[in-house]
Amino acid sequence: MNHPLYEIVEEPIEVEKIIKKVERREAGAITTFIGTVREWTSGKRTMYLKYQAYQPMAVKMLQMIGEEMEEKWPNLKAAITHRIGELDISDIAVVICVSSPHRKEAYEANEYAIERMKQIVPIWKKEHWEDGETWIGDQLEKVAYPEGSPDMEDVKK
Amino acid sequence: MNHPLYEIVEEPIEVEKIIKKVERREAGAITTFIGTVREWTSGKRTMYLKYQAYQPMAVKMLQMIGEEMEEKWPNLKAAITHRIGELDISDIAVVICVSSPHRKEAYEANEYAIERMKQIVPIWKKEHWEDGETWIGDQLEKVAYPEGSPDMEDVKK
Amino acid sequence: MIRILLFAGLQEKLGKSSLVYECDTITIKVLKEQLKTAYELFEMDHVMTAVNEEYAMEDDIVKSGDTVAFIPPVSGG
Amino acid sequence: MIRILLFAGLQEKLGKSSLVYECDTITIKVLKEQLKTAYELFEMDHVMTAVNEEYAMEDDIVKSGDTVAFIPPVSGG
Repeated sequence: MNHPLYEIVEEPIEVEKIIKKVERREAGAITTFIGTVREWTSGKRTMYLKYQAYQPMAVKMLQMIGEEMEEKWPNLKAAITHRIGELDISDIAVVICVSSPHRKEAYEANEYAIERMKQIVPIWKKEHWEDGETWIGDQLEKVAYPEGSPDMEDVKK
Repeated sequence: MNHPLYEIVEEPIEVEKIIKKVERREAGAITTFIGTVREWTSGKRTMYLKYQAYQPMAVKMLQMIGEEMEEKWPNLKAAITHRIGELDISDIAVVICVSSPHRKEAYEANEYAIERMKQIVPIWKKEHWEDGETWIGDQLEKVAYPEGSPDMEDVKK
Repeated sequence: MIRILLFAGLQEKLGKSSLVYECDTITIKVLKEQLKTAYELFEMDHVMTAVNEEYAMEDDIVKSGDTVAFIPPVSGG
Repeated sequence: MIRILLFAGLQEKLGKSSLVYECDTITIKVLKEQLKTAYELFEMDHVMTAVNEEYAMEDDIVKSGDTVAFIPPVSGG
């Protein structure tokens, strides 16, 4: 395939190219989600981020999300690209595009995709703060393992 | 203003430019709605469309929607561009971009904007079918006045 | 003198995008009735009205110098 | 011989991205316990496991030739 619908890339993502992948004459609605690197999270300042992926499995999981979407919303077309490596503030980390004949499904399916992505796609974010760095642990943006390991309290549960 | 957030234009819309208007370092989520000209509606084939606007009022109403959004979702930034004139299949009629620190608000606000737009912004669509043309009457894509006037049944109500 | 703007189906039916209506003050309700009768514009029952680019109510009064726009059900997006 | 892949915090803690574990068959549960003890990887209690790029359950059995990846809570997007 020249333009796979589900990709993990290391270069900057061009939104227009992802949109192009889902354009169809029968689709009147295209929704796009663009996830960018945010400077401030809960009062802490991010300098830059690093994303790591288990790449072949991440692509498989993105494809699986696509199949789930097509089952839930027939006549939908989706494309997802996630970037990995080092990203600066405002850089695009992920783009999700969904096209559909009608808008309601396009919104619903797009939000479904990002929620599912944050559950099952093996990609990890490491925040580099002014005063340290941390691997982020889940979609709620709680810390998984500050200092690289959970405190004992957490382990004993 | 060089780049007004709310615009009615006659030229093709470049999505990237609208996205740029809402990008901010504190925003981690940008949602985009792209409304394109659909070829098939309820089994009828559209050849092309014509959009007409009451332009100064349409811009005012888009700005009002923006103010409503900022009230409902603080720390949100939105931009809306609607194209008018003759559009072909797959041409972009409208782009709504919303940026927000978190994704939930970005989806909600974006959907709010398109729903409000279809209620209050004075823009009209004329579908040109293979066998005729019709001004479209509301967001449900029911016909307002086939042949230019409602049938008497409708008027008597 | 009131300036009247017409759009979409209304504009096509009358073959023009604006009219001038001579009077000092009139309610929107009465103005609509007048136009409905004068031009057989049954559509007037289904249009919203804007006065000077703001939506207005049936009982609002327009006066000479105002611009009144009749807004058929919108269909942008 | 089972190939083990490590990511994120696990990878950093061990200073390597993969390990080789010599055995014919083993349940994921036991494999996790073994690694937890051998490398003091308390994080193993919180990781999901993938066998040959598919998520697997604690009771699933892996065998020589399989690739096992330990997946800390993901944080893409």
